[in-house]
Amino acid sequence: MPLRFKIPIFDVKNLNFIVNGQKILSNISLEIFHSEYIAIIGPNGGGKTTLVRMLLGLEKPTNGSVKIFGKKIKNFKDWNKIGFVPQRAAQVDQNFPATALDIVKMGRISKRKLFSSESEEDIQAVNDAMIKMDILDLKEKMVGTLSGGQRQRVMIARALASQPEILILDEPNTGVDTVSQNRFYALLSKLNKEDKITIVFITHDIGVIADDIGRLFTINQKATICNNPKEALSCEDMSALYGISAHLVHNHKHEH
Amino acid sequence: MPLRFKIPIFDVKNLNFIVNGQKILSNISLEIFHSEYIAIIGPNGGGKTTLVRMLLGLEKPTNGSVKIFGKKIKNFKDWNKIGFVPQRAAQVDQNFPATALDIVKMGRISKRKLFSSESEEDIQAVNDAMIKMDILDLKEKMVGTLSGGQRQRVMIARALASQPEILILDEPNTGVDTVSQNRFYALLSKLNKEDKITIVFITHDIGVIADDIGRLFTINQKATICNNPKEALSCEDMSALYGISAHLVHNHKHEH
Amino acid sequence: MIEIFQYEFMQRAFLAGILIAILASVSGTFIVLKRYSMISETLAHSALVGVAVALVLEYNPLWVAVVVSVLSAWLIEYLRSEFSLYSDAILAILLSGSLAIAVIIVSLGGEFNNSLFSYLFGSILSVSNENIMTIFSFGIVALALLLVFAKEFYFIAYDEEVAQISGIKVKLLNYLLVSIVAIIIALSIRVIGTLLIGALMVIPTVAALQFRVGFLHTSLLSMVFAISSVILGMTFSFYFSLPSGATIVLCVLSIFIFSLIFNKK
Amino acid sequence: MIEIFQYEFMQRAFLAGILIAILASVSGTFIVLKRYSMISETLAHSALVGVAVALVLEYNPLWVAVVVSVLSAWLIEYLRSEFSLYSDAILAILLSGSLAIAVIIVSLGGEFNNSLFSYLFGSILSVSNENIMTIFSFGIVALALLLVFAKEFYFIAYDEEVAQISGIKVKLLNYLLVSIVAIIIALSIRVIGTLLIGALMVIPTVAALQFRVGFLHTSLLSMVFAISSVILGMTFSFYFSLPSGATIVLCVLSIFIFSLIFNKK
Amino acid sequence: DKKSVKNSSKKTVIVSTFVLFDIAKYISKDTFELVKIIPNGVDIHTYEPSPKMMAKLEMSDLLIYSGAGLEPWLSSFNFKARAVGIGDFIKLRTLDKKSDEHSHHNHQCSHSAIDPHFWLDIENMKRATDIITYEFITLEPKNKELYLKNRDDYFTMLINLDKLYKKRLASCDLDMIITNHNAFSYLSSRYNFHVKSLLGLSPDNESSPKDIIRIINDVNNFNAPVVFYENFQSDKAMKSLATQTNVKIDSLHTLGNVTKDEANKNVSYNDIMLENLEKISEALVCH
Ligand SMILES: Nc1ncnc2c1ncn2[C@@H]1O[C@H](COP(=O)(O)OP(=O)(O)OP(=O)(O)O)[C@@H](O)[C@H]1O
Ligand SMILES: Nc1ncnc2c1ncn2[C@@H]1O[C@H](COP(=O)(O)OP(=O)(O)OP(=O)(O)O)[C@@H](O)[C@H]1O
Ligand SMILES: [Mg+2]
Ligand SMILES: [Mg+2]
Ligand SMILES: [Zn+2]
Repeated sequence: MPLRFKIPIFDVKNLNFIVNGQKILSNISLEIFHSEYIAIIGPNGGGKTTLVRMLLGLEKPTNGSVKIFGKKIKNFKDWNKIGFVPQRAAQVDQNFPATALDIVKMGRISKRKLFSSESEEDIQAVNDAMIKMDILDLKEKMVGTLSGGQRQRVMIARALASQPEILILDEPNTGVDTVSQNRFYALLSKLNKEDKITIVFITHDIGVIADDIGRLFTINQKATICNNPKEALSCEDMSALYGISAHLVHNHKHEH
Repeated sequence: MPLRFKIPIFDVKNLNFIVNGQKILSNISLEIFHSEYIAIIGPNGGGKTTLVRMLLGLEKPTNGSVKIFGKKIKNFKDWNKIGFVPQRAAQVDQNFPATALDIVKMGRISKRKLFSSESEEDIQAVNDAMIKMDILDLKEKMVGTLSGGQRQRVMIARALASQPEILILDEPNTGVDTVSQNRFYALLSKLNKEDKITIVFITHDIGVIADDIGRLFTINQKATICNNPKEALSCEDMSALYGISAHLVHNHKHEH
Repeated sequence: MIEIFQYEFMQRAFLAGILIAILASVSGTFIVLKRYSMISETLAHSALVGVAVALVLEYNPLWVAVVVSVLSAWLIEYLRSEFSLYSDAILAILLSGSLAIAVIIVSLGGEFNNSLFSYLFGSILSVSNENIMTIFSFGIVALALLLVFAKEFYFIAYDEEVAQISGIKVKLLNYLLVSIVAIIIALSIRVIGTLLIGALMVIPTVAALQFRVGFLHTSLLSMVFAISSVILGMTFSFYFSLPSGATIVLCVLSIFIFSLIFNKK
Repeated sequence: MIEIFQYEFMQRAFLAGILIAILASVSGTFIVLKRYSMISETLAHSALVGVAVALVLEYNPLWVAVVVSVLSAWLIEYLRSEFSLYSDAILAILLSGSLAIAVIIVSLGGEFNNSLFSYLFGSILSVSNENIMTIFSFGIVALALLLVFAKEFYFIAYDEEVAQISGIKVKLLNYLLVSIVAIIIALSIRVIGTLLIGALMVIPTVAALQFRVGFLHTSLLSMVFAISSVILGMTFSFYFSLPSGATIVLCVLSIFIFSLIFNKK
Repeated sequence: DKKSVKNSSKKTVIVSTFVLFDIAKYISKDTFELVKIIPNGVDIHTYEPSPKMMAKLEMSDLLIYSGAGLEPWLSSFNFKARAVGIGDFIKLRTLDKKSDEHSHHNHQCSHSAIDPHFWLDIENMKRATDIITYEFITLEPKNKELYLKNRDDYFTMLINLDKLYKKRLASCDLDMIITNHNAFSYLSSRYNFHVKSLLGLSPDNESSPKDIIRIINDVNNFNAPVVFYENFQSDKAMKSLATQTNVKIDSLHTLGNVTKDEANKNVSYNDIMLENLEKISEALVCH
């Protein structure tokens, strides 16, 4: 087993976050290792987004520490290993002069060396990402005119284009149509299994991906870490999390 | 049967919408009647949002006509009969000085007569709406600091507070956690059945509400109207709609 | 009575200052939220076009300035709502445009006995009873309209489309708001100067926003800030012999800085 | 050679105008997207503080103005990024603040042989060879930096947080951008006036945005618009005896209006 | 002790500009508490008063100001004491278009083109001196003799100045000077020369290419030795013109205000007018 497997990618210790005297996150410790597929669930306002933003240094914890690849965030430099789709990614200013292609290409900017122009590899990566998200036909459309779901797919494609080692997704597929969603789940699973990409995925749609994920974090101010997601999805645990009786896995009506 | 049942609330005839030479909506005709529960589905970019915006006069069709309660849109005055939650409702400027309560109260503004201040009824309606969406504890929180899902619930509460006769919802519950979503679906069904509120609901989550809805419109440039939703949800129709093989109703993994 | 009030001009200055502080801070909340913060700069320069035209045609500069400011405000609102341009960019464009037109009128229309720009500089110390009457009588109407439609303006600032679907006359109210603001500005610049009116519209509101409280409290805070800056500024300027307008601006600026530090998380 | 080029001052005006048109339109794209459209107004007034200080301390006004403008630009960027205030409100606040400080320095420091405000009015017709050399040598550096980091600036304008997570030095580049802009503005106001530099930064970009094309084409269009306005404006002002700066602004304004009408859906 | 009593019993007279101060000081000598509003070294066009100054103004016994739009901060002030706008009592010149004016007859209309620099005409100065003397006598009748005598002395100064101007400018090679703004129409019409100005009267005018070409041609055609800008105004446009045409550049004093240095040296109206005369006679190439 190579050494890198020993150092966690993210190493969170005793993280607390308090705003205006209100505890948002309470004493969270967790580790995320290379090529894991982790799902984060929890009720609205549970603190999922806040936690992920702290992992990425976008928000400062009240106390506790976050390390990336064993380094403190402020010393971490290899940001282009990380692809991130924030929760509010699709909020685009109507006038912003960007085609879908422009946006996906942004995924390559940090890979590019100073003064060098677009390489074959860049073009290839952008194209692949657009094919994966099925948005090749939107290439020349202005993002401001895209539908909500189309835009969300463009944002995911941008993150994929940077060919990250770690992909962090905060409810990336809200508003994406059902068929595309299923295709996206399959894609994530493939990226994780075949390309060994580490995936951290915040979602409310846990039932669908329960088979794919490795570990499940449930965040509701505190964190619970389940190494066996299927087991965790039993009604008892969930009702504790959401406060009422909940059927997460089996909550959809269907015909057989 | 009272007369009002005869006049459709929305009467759309031969609606076309073309932007930059591209057909977005093609020859759509449909009627929506009082106390119907209608779901609109379709792939991303299918034109669902565009159609609803035309129903509300927010976008002008290239040709074709839209009537509300038998009136042309520009002659229609009874806007406070309509509650609307747009797709991008949750895009809030971080600095906007509004608590969740302030936002929900906005639902009452158009009901209020000039010079009159908040009535008992207003307070009651606001409170009810907040209870329904389970956001009473967020009352005093600034919307800018709410989580994505919390904010979405505030937006729905604002529409409910106006006690509309017609509720138009464009993917209102994206990002809302699973438990709250289910509660919301139940609420819609109740509003429709008990209070006879007409509901037009754009969603990708059709499987879950298939039992509740009356009619289903599938929009992908053209409109298909199914009077028996369950039947429409067979794989054949859906694959035509989404272009690939699709399992809409039964697309979730689950245990039994 | 204390020394500062023994002069009639100081009494008038306090009165006019407080009147304008109330008007500016109440309308300012909506102005800031609609990203129209620079509107006073732009309308002041549009007023210059009015002054230039009035001087050429020998009309009363004040009223022509008011008319041109209102027209310019309508144009701003029209461009923003019909073309969904960035509101701050529209303001920048109209500012440049107005100034260019004023300069060209000056160059074509011949001579003016003084700097056109002197129109932009008023002094709160030389406010006349007549000025106060004008501001007061217009101010009451403006304030009444702002308060009656406050909730509507607030809803519109939050989300225009949803407000419209809720049956609010968004277009009408938008034009009403910019008209009120344009008149407040056009009447104020000659009396107290662009500097002061611009500062009193924006800074108290932005300071109040830092406290992250709901709408009502934000409005009240902003009014308190505006009025206290006027009172403090006038007092300082009196005892330290400083220009009054600039001193008031420094006071409201200090309140703003204090709000930032106080609310820094 | 045609008449218009037979005068050296016209040659210099064309040269300086085109140089500044390129600089202003390239930097202007980012400025407009970051909602900093009024930055030239604000920095011009900050420059006044520099001029006032320089006059009191008997330094060279130009360089003190450049330094104060850059400091003010940093303050703007600091307030925007650390306190997430509305950028247009920050500009309004700093404009008022700068002007108030300048007025107070003048009132305390006394003695100027020069109207402070005359600093804000340049004329493209009285550009000296020295001016052109200054603009050129700085302009090359500024343009190089803008072009090398264009993609980064663009990404940042689109989404700062995502850009930061992607490994772009957002903070550094933000400060770099406002510094470049501040220097361009401070150097230009004395030479061509606030009016012209403000108009050339904002209007061509907003006109180009109406065509709703991607980033590259928007930038190119905006540069084309800026350069052609300078050439057209200078020509008109020559043959119709109009003030040059204002005529250039009217030309770029006409291009803007044309873009609006042409792209109206 | 006695002195302070006497001091406080003095009535206060406020004047706005330097020229009025010069007259008032000369006429009243030390019989009034004399205050000049606009501080030395401040551009009169952009001045804003402080409350202390306005307080003095409100408590004063007499205010003398220029009028003609030079004191916008006075425009709507409610005066308690008597306030005299000199501009209301004298014939102000109106200007047509920029460049050459001249021939214009002196009528006072409300047209926008009023030139407020009336003090550059000796006749207007006499009129102003008369008005001020009359006001002083009304205010402090017991000093009537003193005021009349001082007025006569001041008149003598003005008359000498006038003679000197006429003499020095009698035979000159040129009949025009070139300036930035046309602030010198009073002087030029009285002593029969022209003012060619790049811009009109308004300090914020902007030039067109034709304006510049016109001035360049004038400089070249007439071999003008020097071009002027007004003190307190930007010298930038004229500097650029001077380098293009290879002529000297100098400043002409509009007497709107004086700098602190000049005030410390106690320069008077007479001194500055003499200095202006030197510069003008050089520009007109007088013998
Ligand atoms: N103003 C416009 N200019 C150009 N194209 C537009 C415009 N408005 C809508 N479109 C296009 O029309 C199509 C339909 O958009 P619409 O938002 O109605 O889709 P939707 O069905 O709501 O999709 P989603 O499920 O993603 O919300 C999209 O391809 C979009 O790009
Ligand atoms: N800056 C802040 N000030 C005040 N409260 C905050 C702030 N940031 C976050 N919160 C609060 O922290 C809680 C957690 O928010 P967060 O966005 O992390 O939730 P979430 O788990 O991502 O929810 P969702 O599923 O709705 O996205 C919310 O109640 C929110 O109001
Ligand atoms: Mg979240
Ligand atoms: Mg949609
Ligand atoms: Zn003057």
